[in-house]
Amino acid sequence: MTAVETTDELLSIPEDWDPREVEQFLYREARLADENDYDGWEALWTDDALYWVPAGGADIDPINQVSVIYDNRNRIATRMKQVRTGKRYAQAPPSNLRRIIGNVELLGGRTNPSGGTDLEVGANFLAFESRQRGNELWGGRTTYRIRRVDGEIKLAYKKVVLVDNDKAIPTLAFLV
Amino acid sequence: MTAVETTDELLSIPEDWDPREVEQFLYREARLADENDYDGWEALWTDDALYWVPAGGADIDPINQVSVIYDNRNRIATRMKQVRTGKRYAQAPPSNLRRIIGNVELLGGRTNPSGGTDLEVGANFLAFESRQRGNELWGGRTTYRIRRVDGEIKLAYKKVVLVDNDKAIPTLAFLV
Amino acid sequence: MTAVETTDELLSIPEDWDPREVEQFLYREARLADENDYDGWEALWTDDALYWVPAGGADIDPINQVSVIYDNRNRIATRMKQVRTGKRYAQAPPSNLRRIIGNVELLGGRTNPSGGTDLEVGANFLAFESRQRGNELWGGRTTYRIRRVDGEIKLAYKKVVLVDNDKAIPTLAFLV
Amino acid sequence: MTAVLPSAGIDLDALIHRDKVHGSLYTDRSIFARELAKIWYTTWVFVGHESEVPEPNDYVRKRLGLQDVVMTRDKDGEVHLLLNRCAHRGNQVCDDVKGNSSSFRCPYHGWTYRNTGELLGYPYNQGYGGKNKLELGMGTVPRVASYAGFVFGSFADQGPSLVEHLGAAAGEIDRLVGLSPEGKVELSAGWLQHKTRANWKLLAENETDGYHPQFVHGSIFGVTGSPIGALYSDSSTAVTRNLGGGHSENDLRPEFRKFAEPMRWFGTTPERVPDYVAAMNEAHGADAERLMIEGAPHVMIFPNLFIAEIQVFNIQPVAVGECLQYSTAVQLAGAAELNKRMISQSIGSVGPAGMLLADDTEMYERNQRGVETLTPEWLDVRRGLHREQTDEAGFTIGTATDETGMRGFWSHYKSLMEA
Amino acid sequence: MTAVLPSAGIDLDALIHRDKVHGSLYTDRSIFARELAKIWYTTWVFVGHESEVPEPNDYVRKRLGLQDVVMTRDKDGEVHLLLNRCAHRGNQVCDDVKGNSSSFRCPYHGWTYRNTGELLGYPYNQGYGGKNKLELGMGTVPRVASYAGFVFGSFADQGPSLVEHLGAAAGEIDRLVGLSPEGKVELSAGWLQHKTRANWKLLAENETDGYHPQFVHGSIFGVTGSPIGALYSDSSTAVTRNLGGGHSENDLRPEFRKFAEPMRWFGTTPERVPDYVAAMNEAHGADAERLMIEGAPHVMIFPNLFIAEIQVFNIQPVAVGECLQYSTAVQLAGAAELNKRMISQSIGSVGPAGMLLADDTEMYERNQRGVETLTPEWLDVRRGLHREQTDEAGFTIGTATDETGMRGFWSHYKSLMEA
Amino acid sequence: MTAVLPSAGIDLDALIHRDKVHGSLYTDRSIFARELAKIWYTTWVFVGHESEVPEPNDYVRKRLGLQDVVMTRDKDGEVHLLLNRCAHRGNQVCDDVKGNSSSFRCPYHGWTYRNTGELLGYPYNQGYGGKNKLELGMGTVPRVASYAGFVFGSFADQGPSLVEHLGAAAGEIDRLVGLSPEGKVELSAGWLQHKTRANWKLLAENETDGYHPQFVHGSIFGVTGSPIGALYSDSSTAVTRNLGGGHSENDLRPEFRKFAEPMRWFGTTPERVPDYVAAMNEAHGADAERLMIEGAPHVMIFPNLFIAEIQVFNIQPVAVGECLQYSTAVQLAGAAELNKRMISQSIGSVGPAGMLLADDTEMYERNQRGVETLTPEWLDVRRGLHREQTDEAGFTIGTATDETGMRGFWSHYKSLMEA
Ligand code: FES
Ligand code: FES
Ligand code: FES
Ligand SMILES: [Fe+3]
Ligand SMILES: [Fe+3]
Ligand SMILES: [Fe+3]
Repeated sequence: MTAVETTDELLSIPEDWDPREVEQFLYREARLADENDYDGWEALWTDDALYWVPAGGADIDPINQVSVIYDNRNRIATRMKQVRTGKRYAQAPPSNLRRIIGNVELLGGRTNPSGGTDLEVGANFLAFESRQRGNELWGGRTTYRIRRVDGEIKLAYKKVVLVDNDKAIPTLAFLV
Repeated sequence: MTAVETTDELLSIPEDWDPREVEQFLYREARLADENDYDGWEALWTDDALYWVPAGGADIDPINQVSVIYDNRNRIATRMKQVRTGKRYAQAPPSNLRRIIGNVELLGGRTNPSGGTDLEVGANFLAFESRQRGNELWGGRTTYRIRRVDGEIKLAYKKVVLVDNDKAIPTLAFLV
Repeated sequence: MTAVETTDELLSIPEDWDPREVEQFLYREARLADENDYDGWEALWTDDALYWVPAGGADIDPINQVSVIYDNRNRIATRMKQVRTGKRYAQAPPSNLRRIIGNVELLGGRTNPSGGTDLEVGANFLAFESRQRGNELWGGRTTYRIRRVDGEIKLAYKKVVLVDNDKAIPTLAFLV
Repeated sequence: MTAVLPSAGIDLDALIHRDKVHGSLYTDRSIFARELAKIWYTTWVFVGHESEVPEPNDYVRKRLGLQDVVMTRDKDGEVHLLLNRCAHRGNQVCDDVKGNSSSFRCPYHGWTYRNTGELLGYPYNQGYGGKNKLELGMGTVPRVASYAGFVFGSFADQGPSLVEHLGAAAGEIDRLVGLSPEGKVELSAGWLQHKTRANWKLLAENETDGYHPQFVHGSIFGVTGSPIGALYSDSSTAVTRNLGGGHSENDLRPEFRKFAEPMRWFGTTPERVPDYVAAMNEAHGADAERLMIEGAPHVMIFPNLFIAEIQVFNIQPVAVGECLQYSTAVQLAGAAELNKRMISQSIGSVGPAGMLLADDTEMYERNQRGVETLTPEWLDVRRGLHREQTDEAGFTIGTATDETGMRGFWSHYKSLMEA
Repeated sequence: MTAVLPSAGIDLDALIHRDKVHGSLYTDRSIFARELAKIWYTTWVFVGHESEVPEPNDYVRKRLGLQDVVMTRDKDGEVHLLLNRCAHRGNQVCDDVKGNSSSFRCPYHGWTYRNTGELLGYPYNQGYGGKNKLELGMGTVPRVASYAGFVFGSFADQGPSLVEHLGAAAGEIDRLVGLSPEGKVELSAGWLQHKTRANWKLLAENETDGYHPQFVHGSIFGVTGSPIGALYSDSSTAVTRNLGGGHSENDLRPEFRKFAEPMRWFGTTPERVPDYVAAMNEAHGADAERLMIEGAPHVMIFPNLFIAEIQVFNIQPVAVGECLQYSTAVQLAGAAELNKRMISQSIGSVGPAGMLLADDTEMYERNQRGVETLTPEWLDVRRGLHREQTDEAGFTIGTATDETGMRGFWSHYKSLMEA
Repeated sequence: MTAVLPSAGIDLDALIHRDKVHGSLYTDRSIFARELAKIWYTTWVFVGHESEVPEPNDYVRKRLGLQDVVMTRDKDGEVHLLLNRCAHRGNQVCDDVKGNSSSFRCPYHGWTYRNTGELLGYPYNQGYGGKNKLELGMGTVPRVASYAGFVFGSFADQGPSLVEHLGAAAGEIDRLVGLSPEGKVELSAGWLQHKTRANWKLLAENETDGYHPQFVHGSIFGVTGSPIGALYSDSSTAVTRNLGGGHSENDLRPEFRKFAEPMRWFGTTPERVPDYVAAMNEAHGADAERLMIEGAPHVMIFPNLFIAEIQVFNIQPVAVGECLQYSTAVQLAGAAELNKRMISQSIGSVGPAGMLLADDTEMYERNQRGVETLTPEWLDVRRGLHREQTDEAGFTIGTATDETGMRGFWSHYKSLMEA
């Protein structure tokens, strides 16, 4: 992934993407996450999925440095299985939360493993989480890569850079 | 209302609604509320208005359970009359606040009392309120039902589910 | 400026502005500010730029009352020069932050010094800032005036009214 | 684990006078710590209502002082108050706000407890020499008692009984119950939770302060043409009564008796609620009319139960400058015509957005800021002192707007704090 | 309701030396509590300026220590400082930040007060035996005095007069006033409010610290080619003066006298402000040129008034680790050519986004984090101690970069804290 | 500037028993203040690893107790721990999280320090009588020592050496190092930072609590079919060992020896990591197989270093009810086949989103809420007390699920707190 991060250059925005359609997809992804709809959320991902929440900066090397989350499709599945047990105590009871996805920009194209071109989208977010521990505000920058698979929009890549990822953060067990 | 909440099924999205027009209406409603424009805000409502802020969950029975707000058109009018006196101390002086309405999605249609179909819209919000008491961040999920009346968009239903409505919350006297 | 604020009436929305194009410009301006891209951000401004953050209310007289920021193009340049030295300690190290620009509304037209008509746009914002001092949430109302110069959109005016600008606020050294 | 009791440093005689009380009573942390020990963790404190756990094995999370308490009904129907803490290593045992279960399981090491608090089992019991080797149950509130379904808890093993604690205030609860044709009150409508940045005593004092409504609530009285304002005016014949034991009431009956109109207290007429009237006559016979004329009580029961006609409040402290208000609507068994309206009216009046309580709460928070001011150092409670009388039952009474209730509050408060 | 005065446990001799002070002075809550009692609620503290309440019955909300104070001008023109707390039950009386009113009304029970603090009336007065039965006014700051319109308050009934308190610092205010052809300064441009997470003393010490500007403000001096940096260099002939009473100044006149250029202090020339120069000559005759050459003072008046040439700062404490900076632009009566520019320059320099003060404030907050560190335990104030001199007026002086001002601050601080 | 040491008011004999400890140990501020003085600022505390500053003049910001510390490697390769505070007026000297520099410059007045803490220079030195007149360096942690690259600091000038402090726990670090064919461990993968609203001791006790995994981590063990759960069951032959000095371990070797499968401890086989196996055989000869069978240690080194097989944790306190967990992946020199997977596995397991640690942390925070409850007042640590044994080396041992480690923690804790 780092390779992709650092060397691949951003291609021009691929055709056939309606900005509103993209926004609606991001809003749906956010709603599924807010509502802890694990099945619906997991179904959004492609097989070559990458879900990344770096720590200590935006552009660390995820292979040689620790991240908060660095899940491939397999680990996403494991994460979902764990929380579905109802005994993933960091989310049992689950967080109440709502997030706002804002400043959505279509950034360009990225060549994907299957040789196609994914659409790269940037957005900012603020998520307001409520647990017995207290209320917590989360915020940062999200980079998405999306792709059409059999006519459906799928999520191939989601990188969430928390504004304060250089500091200690509380447990982050909801779907960010 | 619970009936509506629980049994009525959501119809397909009615024709003739431009998503941007809907967003602009929600932004205007938010601006009137942010700026304590009581006349302008009250004028948005239909006669069968329902303004609901549930407590202790999203889908309580508002007839047999207490809510934070459960106003029909009459009570909305009373609430506005009270605050206009300038002696509604919980809002005198009024809050300074601004909110962001995000992730707007057209969800479907709802049959309304007059047999027509209202457009149901979902959105998230974050509201930043400043009072002498301190600054307060509010967040949650809003479900709107809107309708065209004599060519104007009107608000028939607004349900605001606060993220932390299962906890004690401070005085909520601004128009949420 | 106060004159403009108070007496000039708002003209109808000038032609040839696509709301999405306007939003994208605001998002870009926000991103350049979030990422401390001083060159990119400074380049957005027109020569008759005005960057205003009032204190103690929204509509004070900036000539006879103190504001948090009241920069003409020259002072914007000075501000950028200072921060580029790397020794503007209030921003060295720089803040980590991301903001959301929401509820974007095209409000109308404003006659500009060169006789043309600028587009006036209103929006709300929430900015989440992280520094060693701690995390800070900023929010308020922004009024923009934009103009096409040689085919490029430029920023002629930006007024940021913080929700709590009637209270003491911490150091505000990032580009708000 | 409350702070060590500050026995020294607090001279209550210097702070509490007959006609004024000192501002530090609302701002001093050591006084708050002492209140926890001497009041909240000693006397009878209102926790909830039996109707919140109607079925065997029902439970609901509650608060008592700073304590996270689970109110349970065991399989035999008895109500218990469990402290929500595992006896092993202190983990929180119960997550859910409410539910139905005969036992609770701690997630940390799987210990299980019966809903009476008794330890049921612990995994890998050989680590303790086998089954039933441990005498470690969940903590419980040692004394639990209820009156007309209102559940109170006391952390004192002994002391006055609940009935002794309630004293004359019990009669006010009886009045409320009397308005149910079935003689039964239910608090089944859930609770609004209102975070209040003020010391709890500012609320307790305000509840029977008949001096403030015309001013604080004038905005809503005016636009609704409510007759309530008049009940708290100079010309009102209503009475403020010190019921003893820190309890007090605004007795509005003199006003309602003047009009002698059944159901006026609820803003309606017998014609509009015929079934209810019939059921009341059925239940109370000759006495029904009086009950329907006199209406519901307005009573503050020390330290934290406030019955405001059709609403019930549960006040709990958080810190010296913060407390919580829980409020709900009264539901009267056998009064279907009244109950939904009581909920609707309560929603309009109380809670964080209530058209009455949001303004009271604004006053509490303004007061809290005020009492942190250097001078004047005192809060005045002399109003009506010179015209206080003793009623036929021997209670001290004042007029509708007098601070008789506050004086009663403070004399009892002082006796507990000095105990 | 401040915490009980910690008389024991603080040995100031051990904490305050001639050449260093202990870090706990900036972090210890009991020391902060003592400062409130012995400094903020005893000595003369700057509150505001008469020009903020120009008309009879004008008022403006202010802060004095932790107190919410209303500065009023009564109908006869006298200025009062009222504590914003109702004498009845402690509610906050005044909401608005500023306004014009001869009286205030408390919302809780409608008591009214004249803008002198005197109780005007209370509703339903029979509850107190009729009208005028109560001696309950709003609290007031017992001593209020002003100098050249700068309003100070002291909570001590007696003690040094304001003029005695100001001592030699009064002359610096006179210098500022002397720059107005009409001999009148106004603070009518509003105040920026800057929340600062640092102990207030770090600010007071920094204000006449001539050692930091070249380093902290190098970024802005460099890009603007400002000559100010040179005033605070090794080669500068400017003087740091301990004015006594905790007051100190950076006296830049030696530098300006060298150049002997009128208005250089303000970065302009007589040609550019002809009307002002004419008015000054008119007003001051032969002395005008000297005044225009020497410019405005840079003086820190203990404990909280800082006049930085064209800006005025009001520092108020919030907690041991937090304080507030209020800043505004000086307005000189009869100096239209200067006033708008003073506002514009102030906006650029001070407040939360100021190109100077935001960086000073960053230093304060970095310092606060630093002083919480275990070692070294001391803050050094020895700079220039070996080269201190006594000027013709008998004041101790150091060079432009010496810590002479801080040493003056600490000796006065110690005397007040030990009193 | 820590609070004055509360010598009185804490009776540790009353709070710490052999079979239970009192809840106030986790909630009382004065106990926390004493812990800072007697433990965090006295004994050896883990700070970081030499591999974080591999090159001369590398530095990295660290935390020791509440202190902001800069770990530097000087030009000669020696490691230092500097307190990040300027000796002049207390400003924060170093901003960056890490970097390479032979010196640091304070922004306030430009003083410069060598990366050993020594004062290099100060501008305008005549203010101090010239160059080299000041003996003011940055504060340093008086004793710094490392073991296998693990850097510890002690604020006590004298006392036990690091090796004495580590005692038998050193052998566990040796085991970890033994898994590197080059005998070298590196902590070069950065640190996750996890804010935890719980007292630090709840973490220290949990680290070798073999009783909780089956319950707290059942969700992940179940879905991944992990064999780890079985290691912490009743039937496990693993041992909980009190290593003395407050250190303890879960010794899983008995289980791995049963299977006698090299690399099973890491969930792989020799075939899959041939280069590593070859290198180990090369390095350790006959002993290699044993090492690869027995795997990595699971040891809690008092007070704040936890080595969990392939992860390392650094625990630091923030307040009585809050602490920080820093966690990273072990990197073994010469084990390329293992290192990336160790990072990947660690990311999955630890940190704020870790599928193991997020659940442990939920327990810590639930516990913290629980220990604030009135009753029961005690946390139980008796588990396995009746079946404790002494192993051949003389250490007290219990079964896999016994609280032997906690008892060791508390006896050492008590000895330090009473010192
Ligand atoms: S803490 Fe509850 S079972 Fe161990
Ligand atoms: S508190 Fe002000 S009138 Fe009662
Ligand atoms: S505080 Fe560091 S140089 Fe002055
Ligand atoms: Fe009221
Ligand atoms: Fe400065
Ligand atoms: Fe664990």
